[in-house]
Amino acid sequence: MTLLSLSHVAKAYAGVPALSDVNLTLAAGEIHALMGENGAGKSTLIRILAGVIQPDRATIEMDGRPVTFESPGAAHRLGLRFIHQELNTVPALSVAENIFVGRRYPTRAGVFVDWRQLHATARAALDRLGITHVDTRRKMGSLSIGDQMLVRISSAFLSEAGAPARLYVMDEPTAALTREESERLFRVLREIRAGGGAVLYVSHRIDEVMALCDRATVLRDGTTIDTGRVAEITHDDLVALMIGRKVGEAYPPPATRPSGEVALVAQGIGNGALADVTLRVGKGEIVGIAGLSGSGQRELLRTLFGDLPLRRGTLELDGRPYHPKSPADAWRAGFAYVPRERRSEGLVLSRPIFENVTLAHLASQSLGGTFLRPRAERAFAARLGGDVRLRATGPGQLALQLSGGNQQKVVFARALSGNPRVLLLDEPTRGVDVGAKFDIYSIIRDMTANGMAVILVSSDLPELIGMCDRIAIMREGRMTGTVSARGLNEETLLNLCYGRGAEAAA
Amino acid sequence: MMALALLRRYGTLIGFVLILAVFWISLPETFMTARNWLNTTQQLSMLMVVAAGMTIVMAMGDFDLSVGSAASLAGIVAGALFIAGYPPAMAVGAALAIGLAGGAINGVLVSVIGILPFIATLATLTIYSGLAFVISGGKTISGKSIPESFGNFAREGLPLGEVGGVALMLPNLTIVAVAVVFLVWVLLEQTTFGRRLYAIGGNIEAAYLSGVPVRRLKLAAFALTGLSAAGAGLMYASRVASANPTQGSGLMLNAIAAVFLGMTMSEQGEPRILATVIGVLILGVLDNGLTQLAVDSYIRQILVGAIIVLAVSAGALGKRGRR
Amino acid sequence: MMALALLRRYGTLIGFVLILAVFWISLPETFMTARNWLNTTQQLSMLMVVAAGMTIVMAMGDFDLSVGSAASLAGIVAGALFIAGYPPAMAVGAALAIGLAGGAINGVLVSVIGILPFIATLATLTIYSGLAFVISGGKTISGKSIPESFGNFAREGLPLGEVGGVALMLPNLTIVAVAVVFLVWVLLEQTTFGRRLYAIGGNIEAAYLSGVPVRRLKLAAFALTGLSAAGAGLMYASRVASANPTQGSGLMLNAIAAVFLGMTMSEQGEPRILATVIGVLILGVLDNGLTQLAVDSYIRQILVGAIIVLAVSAGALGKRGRR
Amino acid sequence: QSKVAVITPYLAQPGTQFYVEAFQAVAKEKGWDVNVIDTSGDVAAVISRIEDVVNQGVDAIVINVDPAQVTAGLQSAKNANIPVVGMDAGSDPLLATNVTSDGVAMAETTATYVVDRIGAKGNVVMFVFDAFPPVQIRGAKADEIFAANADIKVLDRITPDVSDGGIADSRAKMEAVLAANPASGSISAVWAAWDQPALGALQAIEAAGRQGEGIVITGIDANPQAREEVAKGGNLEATVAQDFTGIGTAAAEAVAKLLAGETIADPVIFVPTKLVTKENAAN
Ligand SMILES: Nc1ncnc2c1ncn2[C@@H]1O[C@H](COP(=O)(O)OP(=O)(O)OP(=O)(O)O)[C@@H](O)[C@H]1O
Ligand SMILES: Nc1ncnc2c1ncn2[C@@H]1O[C@H](COP(=O)(O)OP(=O)(O)OP(=O)(O)O)[C@@H](O)[C@H]1O
Ligand SMILES: [Mg+2]
Ligand SMILES: [Mg+2]
Repeated sequence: MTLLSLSHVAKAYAGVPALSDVNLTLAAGEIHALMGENGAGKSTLIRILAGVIQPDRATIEMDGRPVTFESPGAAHRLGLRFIHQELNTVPALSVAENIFVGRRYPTRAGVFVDWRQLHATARAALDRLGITHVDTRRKMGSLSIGDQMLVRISSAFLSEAGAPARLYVMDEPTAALTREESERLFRVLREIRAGGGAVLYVSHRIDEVMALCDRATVLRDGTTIDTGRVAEITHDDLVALMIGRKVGEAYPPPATRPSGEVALVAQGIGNGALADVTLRVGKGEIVGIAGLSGSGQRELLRTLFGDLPLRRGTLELDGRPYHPKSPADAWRAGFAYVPRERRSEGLVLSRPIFENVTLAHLASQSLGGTFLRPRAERAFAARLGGDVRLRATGPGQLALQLSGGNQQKVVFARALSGNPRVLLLDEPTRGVDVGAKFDIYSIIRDMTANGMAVILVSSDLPELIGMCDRIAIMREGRMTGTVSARGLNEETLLNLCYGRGAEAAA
Repeated sequence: MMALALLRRYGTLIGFVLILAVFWISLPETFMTARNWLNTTQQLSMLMVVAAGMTIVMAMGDFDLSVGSAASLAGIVAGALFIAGYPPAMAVGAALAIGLAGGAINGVLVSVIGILPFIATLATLTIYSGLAFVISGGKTISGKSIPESFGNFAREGLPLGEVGGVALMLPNLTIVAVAVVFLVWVLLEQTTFGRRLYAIGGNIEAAYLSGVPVRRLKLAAFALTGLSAAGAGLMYASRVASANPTQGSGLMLNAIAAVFLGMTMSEQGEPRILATVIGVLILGVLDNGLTQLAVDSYIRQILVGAIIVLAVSAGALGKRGRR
Repeated sequence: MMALALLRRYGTLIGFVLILAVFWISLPETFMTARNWLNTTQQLSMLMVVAAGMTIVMAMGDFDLSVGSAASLAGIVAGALFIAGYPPAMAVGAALAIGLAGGAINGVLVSVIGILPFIATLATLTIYSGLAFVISGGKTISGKSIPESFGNFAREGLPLGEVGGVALMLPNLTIVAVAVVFLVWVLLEQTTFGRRLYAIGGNIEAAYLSGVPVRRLKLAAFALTGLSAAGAGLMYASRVASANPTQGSGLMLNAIAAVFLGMTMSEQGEPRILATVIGVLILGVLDNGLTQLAVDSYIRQILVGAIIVLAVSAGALGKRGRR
Repeated sequence: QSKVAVITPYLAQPGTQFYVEAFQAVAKEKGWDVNVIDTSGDVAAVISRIEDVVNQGVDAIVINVDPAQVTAGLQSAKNANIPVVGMDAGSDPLLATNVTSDGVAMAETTATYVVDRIGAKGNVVMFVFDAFPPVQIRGAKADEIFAANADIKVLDRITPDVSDGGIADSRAKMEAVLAANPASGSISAVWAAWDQPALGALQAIEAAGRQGEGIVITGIDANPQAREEVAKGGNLEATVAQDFTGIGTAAAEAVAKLLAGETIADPVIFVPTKLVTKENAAN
């Protein structure tokens, strides 16, 4: 039974089409994947459904009747629930209130907020996703990004009288989740399917889509290419359909072996978040950091990068003491950093691509270190953008006009802008499509061949295993062990993260 | 670590308590007396009402520069209606309605038309002030034009009995200010409306995407701020038993300052009504104490600024953290 | 679509041109004359210099309420040194140094200590104003105390020849203002310093993580704003051939207003120096034109507010878009 | 030692400073402890400060503000039996007395001067400030006098922005008026209700190179800057010297009487004023 049908949806931004002709039908009781490379138009389509933007042209029917979504409130009333691609939270409010943003708070006497009821309902929503470790009274801003994403997701499952949910639309909900967290989400989504609800699901993780979804629709350049049953297509064919070419291996093989020369040594470093962490990374080596979320991976990178203070221990770079006081020092010393949250930590969204790319090494792009040379900057940014398969109208396009994956590539391009000696990566390929991911991996490989050291924090276990030479495991701010990535399987790595069988590996 | 966290959270509050302590010690006879405090609260009641209203729009991350003019305009409108012979209740009602309407106009400019709050309310500041001048002909409305009952309101209060031979009373203006603070507290902290304002202030994008009717709420919030400004204007007019087209002009900057002072006390730096109350008290107590200490007016200015810097520095240093 | 985009981008500018057109038509003889414009630019030169400095801090998303007091203080410091018999150049240098130092203090409070710009600069507003009062004893410094050469500076200019029998000159103050605007333009638009300020204004966290030395830049930006305020204060003192501890106080709100007016003209709503110039001109031309039309002072206030609302509404309506 | 509080919203005004200084000079002789309090233009704050000093138990209070607007404060002083003297304030039953110059007379003097100088014929620009009662009555008197002369036309009645002291904005306004009336002789006189706008107008006229047209400017207050200009013999021809020192002294003497337990019969004590022209400006 068709729940929602979209035909001939078109939307252009300042004359440049983002969507040209999208056709899609969703049936009740199905999980439907929406696939396509970065900038294909997935999020744009979702924003139209959510009433955030209006299409230039579209025929939308729900239950066979024409409908329009003129505002987020209207879409909500029609039974649509959204998880947008970017993290949209209110850091100053509690977890419970974040779950209720935009919803009616439970009240007493019709006026006063019934806080007890509010927290109980929020608690139930979190429990449904198995998020038992988050207190509903905590401030949203104090949660790790993964937890914030989980809270946002749980808000979509809030049951409400008056506007029963019929369709859940999720734009890359698992990009910031661990595998376990993703699994719990999938369980809920399957329950919804069983109950006759529908899900429109966007992800760049092909395996996930293959395992979860019933049908898939593939967009390319804002146009529907094909729709079909997932069971009837192979992984590789789906990829080919999306990006228009075949990608054989997911991870390019290492070109050379690390030389054995040491690049970075952390000896017993510690501060509020880290306790006695020792780590050495060789030139040309890629060291992964694994662990449960909130184990201090992010803090480790931030400490190496001069943002968090180094209270104990020593750092050495290429055999010389290294003591950064700020990220500015770190960049100067040859470090580069891809932070986890591209929008809040990575990009100046209101500025053009080239300004974002050159920001970290602006002086070297300028005349005498002072006077700007915008033309040279544009050329430079365009070249780096090409390397990471950035899809934009040009280096002058504003960062906020880019699709999520392309924004991520801008952040990555900046990290490459000064030929770094040490590259710190925190979930660097979050939201990046399979084709571009391969290209980014290839660039990392090339640069390690020239002696660059890499520390990679990722919740994507295959990525860790596929790219790293060694993987260090962190728990509660400590290093609990290091394993060689060669021949490691996901199960073993996961067990190590949980502290099971750590002895076996050590 | 614990100490630092406490300092961070309560820095400004500790500053406030220190200020109180210094005055108490320097003025052992007069400062910490019921009489002085009743007086001070009465003096601050107008500012308190405007600051409470300002907290509403600032919770959304906006602000309103026109409150001072709106206060003056409300006083002048009431005065003009007194002169025209309308009964006090009606004149007061009309003045409040004008405030509400003026606030709603700000709301329309900001939320429907989409003008930046700074420009929109600066423009209406000028307009409302001009209107007050036009209506009053630029003159002060005072004397017999002002009904007894109106002028008396600010002079009367709830008798509290005698202390040391002097009759104490809880001034009506203080009562009004407390009532307004309570209402704003309920509104901001205990209703969906208020919580949505905070959501808008915290992340307008997230609020909008979640279906919060941003435009409507902004309009309502600005209207309430205008209403409170008009209320303060009437209180002011009653206190000085006259209406003057510029009399509210000092309120705006102080009200915003009080809210900002309060913001240094909340963990995420959002405006909270009770913190605003402390902000108002800091500003008022400094004035009261330094006057009683007979500090030279100019030196007092310097001291007020310096003390505010010191009071908030502790909290700020604690908070600085990373950057 | 195209028309809307144009309106969005150039709404305020179109508003400005309309204002000019109306005045030109209503005052065919006097408004669009070289003489009137030279005059107007001279009148606006102080505001222009302060607004240019304000644009620097506002590019980082901060603002500075103390510019008016800093301007007054600079004038008073120069005046006091004149009285003490120092040569004009030295007095002027000292006054500028005071402005730079005052700005740097704001910078320290905001960036090193971490106080919100609103509170920090409101506190220093009070302090600098208090200092100006203390140094001057609250009096206006004028007459013989002010060296001829200092007072003459504002009266002189570059001769431009005669038009219709009247000698025209490009006033020195206008030349200074243009020079300051040019320097700020180079700084903000053509140097890494300016680029980084805009990055801070766009996303301070991202800028910091990208290696922008946020603290140092904030300090420098505030110092420059203080310097420009002192410059404006000296221009003001030269123009009125006297120094008064309150004479700069009208500059602050107008300077911020000019920058905000300018912000309605840039696509992402960021402050741009050339847009600030238009903002200053809008404010000044309204005053000039309405006075020439002999509009009643009070009505003029109302009109100024209303015209500003209209001028920015077009742009705002176009921009409204999503919310 | 008697404690006396002097409370004013207008301490930054040059006139106010003179009488406060004269007052303090007398106070020093008498050994009073004087607390001068400025509320920077805020009238309700004057009430607050009166309440504060009443609470603190001063022996006498001097105010420099429209008493009708601070009745609440005056009442609290009365309840505490503390006498209040007005210093250029206004008359009020709650004041022991008010020491002032006769504002109406001053306006009459300068407006009449203008009428005489221009032969009761021509266009006059007025600078007024009606929000402050003592200045408002000056404007009203001048209005009356100009209206009585059929051939005098009031070209513009300007209220300048006084937050900057009044000179610069008045100058800008005058420049606009000059631009709008470019013909020589189209403006005969500028009457200002106090000196700052007169100075601003003078600067505008000089800057426009129109000082030769014989535009007559008058001010009121005779502040030093205005005196100098009058002495130079330029367009600013006359101002009226209020005897600020005399006001301050007389107010102090009134306070002394009250402190001595005497009563003062006159609700207003006028201190004489003097027209200042080129002839007598030097002294
Ligand atoms: N506000 C905007 N202005 C101009 N162009 C825009 C804007 N928003 C999106 N676009 C363009 O629309 C196209 C589609 O973007 P969209 O975000 O829908 O891609 P996506 O399929 O979600 O990609 P990703 O997988 O990277 O999230 C992109 O080319 C993008 O640059
Ligand atoms: N500002 C803060 N205030 C309080 N707690 C915080 C703050 N920042 C982080 N935390 C807590 O510290 C822990 C570590 O957070 P962090 O962001 O490093 O997680 P993570 O290791 O990166 O994991 P994830 O993959 O979930 O993001 C989390 O429990 C988080 O809630
Ligand atoms: Mg997307
Ligand atoms: Mg982490």
